[in-house]
Amino acid sequence: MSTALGKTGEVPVNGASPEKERWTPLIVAFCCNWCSYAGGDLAGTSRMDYPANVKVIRMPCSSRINPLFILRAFQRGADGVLVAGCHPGDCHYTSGNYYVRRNLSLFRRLLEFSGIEPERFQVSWISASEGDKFAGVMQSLTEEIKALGPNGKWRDSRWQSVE
Amino acid sequence: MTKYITSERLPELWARLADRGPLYLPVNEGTAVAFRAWEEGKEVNLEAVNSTVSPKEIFLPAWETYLKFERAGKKLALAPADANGLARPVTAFGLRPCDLRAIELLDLVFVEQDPPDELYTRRRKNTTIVALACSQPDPFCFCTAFGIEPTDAPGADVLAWKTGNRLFMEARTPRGEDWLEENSRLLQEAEGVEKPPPVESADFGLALEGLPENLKGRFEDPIWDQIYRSCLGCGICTYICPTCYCFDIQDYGHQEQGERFRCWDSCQFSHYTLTAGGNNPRPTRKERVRNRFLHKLQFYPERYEEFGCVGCGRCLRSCPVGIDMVSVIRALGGETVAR
Amino acid sequence: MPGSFLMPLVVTVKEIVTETPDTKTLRVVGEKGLPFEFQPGQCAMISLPPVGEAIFSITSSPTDREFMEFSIKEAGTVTRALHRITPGQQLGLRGPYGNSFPVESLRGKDLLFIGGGIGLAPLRSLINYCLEKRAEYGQIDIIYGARSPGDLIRKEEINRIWPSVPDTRVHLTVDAKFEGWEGHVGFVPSYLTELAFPPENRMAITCGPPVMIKFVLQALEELKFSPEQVITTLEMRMKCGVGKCGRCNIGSLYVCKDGPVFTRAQLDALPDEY
Amino acid sequence: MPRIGVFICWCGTNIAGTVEIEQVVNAARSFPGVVYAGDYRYLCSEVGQKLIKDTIKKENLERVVVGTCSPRMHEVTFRKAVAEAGLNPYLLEVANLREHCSWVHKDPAEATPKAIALVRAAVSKASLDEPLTALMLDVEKRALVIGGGIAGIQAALDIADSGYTVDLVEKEPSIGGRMAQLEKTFPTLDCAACILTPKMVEVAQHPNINLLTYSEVEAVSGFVGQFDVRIRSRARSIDPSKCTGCGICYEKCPAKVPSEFDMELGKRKVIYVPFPQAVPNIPVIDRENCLYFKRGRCRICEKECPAEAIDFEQQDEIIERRYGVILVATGFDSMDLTGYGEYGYGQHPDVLSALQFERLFNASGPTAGQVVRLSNGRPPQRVVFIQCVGSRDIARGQNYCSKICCMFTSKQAILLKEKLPETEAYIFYIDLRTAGKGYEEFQRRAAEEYGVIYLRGSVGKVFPEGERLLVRGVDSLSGRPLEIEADLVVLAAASVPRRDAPELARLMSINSDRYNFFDEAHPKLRPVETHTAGIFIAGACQAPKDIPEAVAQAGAAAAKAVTLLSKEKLQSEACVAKVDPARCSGCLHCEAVCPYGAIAATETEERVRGELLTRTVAEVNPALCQGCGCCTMTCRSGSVTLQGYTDEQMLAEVDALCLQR
Amino acid sequence: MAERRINNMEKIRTAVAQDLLSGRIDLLLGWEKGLYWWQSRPLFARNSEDLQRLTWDSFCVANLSGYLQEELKENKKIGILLKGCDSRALNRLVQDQMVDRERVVAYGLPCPGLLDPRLLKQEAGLELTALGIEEGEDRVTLTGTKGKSIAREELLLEKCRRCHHPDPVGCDQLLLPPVGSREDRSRFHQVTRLEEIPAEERFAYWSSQFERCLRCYACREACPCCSCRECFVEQEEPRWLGKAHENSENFIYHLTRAFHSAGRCVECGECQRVCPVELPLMELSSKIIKDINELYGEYQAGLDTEQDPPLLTYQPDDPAAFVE
Repeated sequence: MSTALGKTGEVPVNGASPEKERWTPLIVAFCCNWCSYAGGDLAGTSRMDYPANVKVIRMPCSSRINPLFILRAFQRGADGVLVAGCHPGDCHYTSGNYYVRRNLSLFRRLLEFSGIEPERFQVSWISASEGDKFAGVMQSLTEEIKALGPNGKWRDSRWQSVE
Repeated sequence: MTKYITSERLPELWARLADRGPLYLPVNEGTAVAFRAWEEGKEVNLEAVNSTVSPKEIFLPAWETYLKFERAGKKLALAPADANGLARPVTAFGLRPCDLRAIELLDLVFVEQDPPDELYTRRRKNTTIVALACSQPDPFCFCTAFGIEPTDAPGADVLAWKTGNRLFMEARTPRGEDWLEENSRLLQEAEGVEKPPPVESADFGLALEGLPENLKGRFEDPIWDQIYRSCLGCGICTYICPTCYCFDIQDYGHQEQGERFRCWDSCQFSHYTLTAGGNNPRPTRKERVRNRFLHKLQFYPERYEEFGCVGCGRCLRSCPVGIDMVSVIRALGGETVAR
Repeated sequence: MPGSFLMPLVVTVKEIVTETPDTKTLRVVGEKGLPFEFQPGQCAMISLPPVGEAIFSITSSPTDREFMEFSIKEAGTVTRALHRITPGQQLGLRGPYGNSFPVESLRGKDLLFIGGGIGLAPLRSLINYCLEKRAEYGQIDIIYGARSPGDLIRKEEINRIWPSVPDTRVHLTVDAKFEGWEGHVGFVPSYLTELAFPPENRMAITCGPPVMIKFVLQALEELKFSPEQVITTLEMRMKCGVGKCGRCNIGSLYVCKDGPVFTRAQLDALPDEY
Repeated sequence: MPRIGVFICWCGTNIAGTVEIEQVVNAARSFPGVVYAGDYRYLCSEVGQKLIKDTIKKENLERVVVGTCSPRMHEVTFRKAVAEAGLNPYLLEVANLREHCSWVHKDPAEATPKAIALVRAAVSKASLDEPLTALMLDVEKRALVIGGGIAGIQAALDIADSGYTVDLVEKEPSIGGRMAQLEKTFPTLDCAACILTPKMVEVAQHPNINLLTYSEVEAVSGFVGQFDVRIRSRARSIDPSKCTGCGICYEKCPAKVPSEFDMELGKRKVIYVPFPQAVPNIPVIDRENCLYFKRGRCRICEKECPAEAIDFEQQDEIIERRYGVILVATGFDSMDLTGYGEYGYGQHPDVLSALQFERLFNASGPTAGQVVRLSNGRPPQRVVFIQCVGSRDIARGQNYCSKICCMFTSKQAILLKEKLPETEAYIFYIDLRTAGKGYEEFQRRAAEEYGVIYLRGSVGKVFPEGERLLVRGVDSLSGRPLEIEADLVVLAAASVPRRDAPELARLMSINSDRYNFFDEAHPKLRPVETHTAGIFIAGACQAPKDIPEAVAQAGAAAAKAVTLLSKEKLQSEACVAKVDPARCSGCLHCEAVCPYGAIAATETEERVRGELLTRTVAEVNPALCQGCGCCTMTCRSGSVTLQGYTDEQMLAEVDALCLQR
Repeated sequence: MAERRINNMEKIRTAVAQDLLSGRIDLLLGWEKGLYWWQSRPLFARNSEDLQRLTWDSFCVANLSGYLQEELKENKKIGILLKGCDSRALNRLVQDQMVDRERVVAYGLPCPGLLDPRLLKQEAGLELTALGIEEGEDRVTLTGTKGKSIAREELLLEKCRRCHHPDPVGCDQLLLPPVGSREDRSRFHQVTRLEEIPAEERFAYWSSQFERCLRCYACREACPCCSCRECFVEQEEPRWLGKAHENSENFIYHLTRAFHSAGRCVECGECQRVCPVELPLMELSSKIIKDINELYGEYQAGLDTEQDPPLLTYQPDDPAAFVE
């Protein structure tokens, strides 16, 4: 436990270690049902390959996102978070992703301002026909975050994962 | 036996004490001052009269985990959490006499009142307190109104005071003696009889005699309608206050595992008394402000025969809208005409 | 053990009885039968991590050795979670907390219980205790009401078991007319006034929603019950259960420690803030 | 915890080939709340579904989680299955173990833990599922068609023929629209009036069609099945029950104004029918220009009318009616060319828009069918047609191709040649777009049979030179500058949305594109639906199109409308947003972003210090909400949440996914 | 100067007294002196006696607009004294439909910038009580035991140093002559500085700040944009945030609080002013304002109530701060 008086519950910090080679990042991807989740389905139907450490949460629209969902993921040990939606103009609900673009642009900059590496939180527009883009984004996201190492900054010192 | 150390050598003392176990002392944080575990680079401030936040968190941390749980299917397993920071002896250095008195008041709740609170008691027993006599009151100080002597701290293990370049120290308890002995390598014997220099009293002209009794029939006094108005409903007063001790209990974790902790809570928060059924005996800021002041001035005296305020002046300084103990006591009529 | 008074026992829910659409009774057992000893009127803190803890009055009588019962109305987070569990679920339990009904000073007296809704829960502990030791107490009258017939809890006891005990009467009422309800219709306080029990050698013990208690106390005063003859039990938000965490104070008293059972005389001396 | 059952599907080897099913089932058994976990080879099969249904009953399951293919594939199937077992269909969650797991991760050592994590997340979410019910909405068996052009007419007839009542609202005094203004139609050169007029008459006589001309929609509220519409039927100043359509009134009327129908080339009377074949054949008095209404004197028509049908006191009529569906077919305008000063439009009487030129051919048009120069009344020797005026003009106009201009220009050139065989016709074009049945052949005929000269190039300037017009341009094939003397210049003005289209879009909460053409719900798959359920579009209000396309679209929209009208009840979206009024502070930011106008302010009561106060909070209309959740993003306090995807559920999913690394 | 202040005070008092005593308003929200000369606190004036305590000086810092919501439950019409920043807060509250503007009479007080008692104390130490100040146009002179003259700008509260709009906007009445806009001041100086340091250092900086947070929520309670009935912090269902002062929880609290003020923050700086442990909270909201301006065009909340808040509108070709 930690108070301002003394810190305990040290969190893993960035840096090289023998563990790091085997380490795979945990990535949570919030995908809209109509485009990006469907893009993920297409990646599957096309038997594309991307890292298994990406786990998708389905939402009706990218505008269902709440910055607190993203913060929660980081707090609970996610090393990267992705929000994916329809391309601007193609939103199934006409305008949701336009608002998301503003909202998450500001939020992403605020996160960066707080000291988190911007690569850890990304937003991408992936259409239902872009199975390749879906797989590509997951691949590159994993690689970028792998290069950064585990996210220790935001992790709640009490959170324990299971194998 | 009075000992002393010169100011230049204090860093050596800090290093030695910190080596022995956590050492909490007042350090600068911007223009605020807080009790922190000493480490190299912290700017110790022994001049500041009354740290911005009180040192109560040495004994009552802002939050502490006390149990861990695991669930599988319908099974539940509970285990006490490792008590943290209690493995090594703790030194609390530089607490002012009012803060010491506040800790004695907390003792009444957490140690004296049955059942004793193990978490608090263990921290208390594990800590050597070196009090620091005041040499000049802050504009907000009014400890003498509560009969506190700014140059003495009966509850401390060691009393320290500054005279010129020297920080004198005198043991008040056997533990204090041991502590001085342990650190004697760094300390020098005082030549003659040394005493803290006297300090002018600070009481804002408050007359508190009979106030608890006077307040008894005044729960519905219309003055409360005026006192609370500007209250923002924040928890500043309660969190910086050395005698406020309310806490909450909450769980952290997931369906499958996690822990339970207790943390500070404030009677100024609307959810503090809100029941699950939606009933709130103190629904507005008015009831909450009244409860806080009456707790210090009437309820605490009724239950423990002591005022629940020590006149440290923190609320006078930090309340952003000027609702403070002195103004409230004055509004309640507790002011002498003489001054 | 650090924080031992905050450390719950692990108990197992043996059985769950659905009382009303929003009230269930949990029957819990410890490792060896009853989790701990207690007195009628006392409370205990139940927890289901990671949802948290909440305090409940113990509904069963200490004379009942098989299990401890809690009648729980769904209201907040914890109760919602407790309503979702199934038998066999293990829970955290700590207690007992607070004072209890003055069973000694009630002895030999006629007892008038006045309950509303889920407020029967704490009374039931005492009722069953007294019925268990039937000879020690005088006439027992139980006035119990709820919004609707469906909201009356412990139907088996109020309808069948209690009325069959000698010198024991149950007076049921519901707030409004309902089809199939042939009993009394009206609010509890007015039914109390109607029934007009004489105060001589009688103690009144009441529990229910705050607004009901308010009017019951009034009605009892009109019936010339003295403040010492009226006992009520209060509900406040509580966390520690031992008078330390602060939130359940009324004036200088803590409901969790000095209560929850108070006489009217005690309450009159306290600020009106409950 | 509710009693949760978990079913893992092998999908043959599709899932089982990569994911260790047994491990997943065992892990699922240990999750809080799970009382049953099993697997089956093909869960979506009859037998698989029966397993689920039987287990729900046997184990008394309260929630079901299936680990199968994508929920986009079979969520509906499994929802139906659980519903058949007596559970609310929304108490089901799907973990996507195929598309998102076994098909994209080849190594079982990776795929299996991921499958476990996905199932864990689904279980966490399922434990917080609440039963949801879609609203069953009544359907008012009545359709509203807005716009009485060929698309609106066709749609109204189709719907009416299916047995439903249709109100057809037309802003002008007569239906007919743009097609009524045309002389002939390409590529068949049918007489427009000959094919249109019978349909107009059919509308007027159809027992299921209620024709509201000279009327406009003023307000629309409600939702699919129950649109409440306010229509203003403007006062004609004529009692239709008395008028015989004899026409004496407009013969005698002394006041004349430019005729809208003739594109302001000719004049009409102030009491008038727009054109001889008008339906209904009942005149209106244009009150803005009527001498009596302006100056208080005249009333000649009243004196002359043998039927005593003139009624100067007549008031606008407000019609408030409920409709199950609305079909919008408001058509297009010819672009206002005043911005094209270099072509001399509006400055020289011999520079005409194509629609104006069309009117010259018409026997009842401004020149009684004589194709003449308006400057001197003589037939032109040479006519230059300029295409893409406004269209495909990124700098000034509309970026799009107006689609019909290539064809109608060829048609007008042919009509010209037929009328005045000696007259030369030049057509400046950028590209010739003749996709359509018989279109290419038609254009070739113009060039080859009629000798119309097609010049690929653009015109920079048109200016008077003596009595004639000098057209200065560039032949883009040769790159040579060109100068052609012409007697008439015809500009193929872009087709643009009606000027009041944005207002109408706002009234009905339908979307428009950047040019204010109404947007279809999906450009490929839902071409006649809008984003607002129950509102359909047809014809040129959606994009420029020719008559056969407009008619086809109208038929399609009518079919969609009829499908809807034929339903006893409509099921609304079940996963809709919901406001907690106790939490809502009423800032209404959610209202501002809702794409469906499904959120509105309402009043709620609360007791403050014993006093009952009312305050404003937001409220979701579940019939309008489509469940996107955009509102939830704007709500800081989480007062509005999306059922089926509640904040608690989203957080639970995050927690569960993160629990396992 | 002193004389002018007294004149000002009389002007203000006369103006509001007329309205209060005539019953045009039921309550006046203003300030009165606190315990010491460097403390002024909110005043809820209902009669002429109360009005005698009304004060307007360099310490009238509390933004009174936050009281309107509650007080309007008890009063029909309320008069309120507003500095530049306070007036924007009122406008913002009106725009969010939290306050019925018809029931408020807003008296504008053009504000020369207020003095920071913490800085005065740094100058004077424990002797503060023995001191007084004399305020000149641009300088402040400490009187009493010290006789030091300091540039006023140096003694201003942080929020006042970056204030662009000292003159109230949208008030019913300006009680004093305007002081003129101060757009020459730098609002984003600190934000830019923080943006420029490496991410690791920035994180360390914010960690060292947030770990001191007491979670007293004064920043939230004092914020005129924080108008939720139940903040996400308190909610149990769902529990967005725990009560432990764990560093990640503190981060989430502060970032979310700031983000919830996106497009709403009127830069009154009360969050930072009331913070008992002096967290640099304005930098968070300033950062968001700076980004809004950069990405979606200049927007200053509470200036123009007709302008769409930036998060409630969009342009199809908006830029994004991520690789689309």
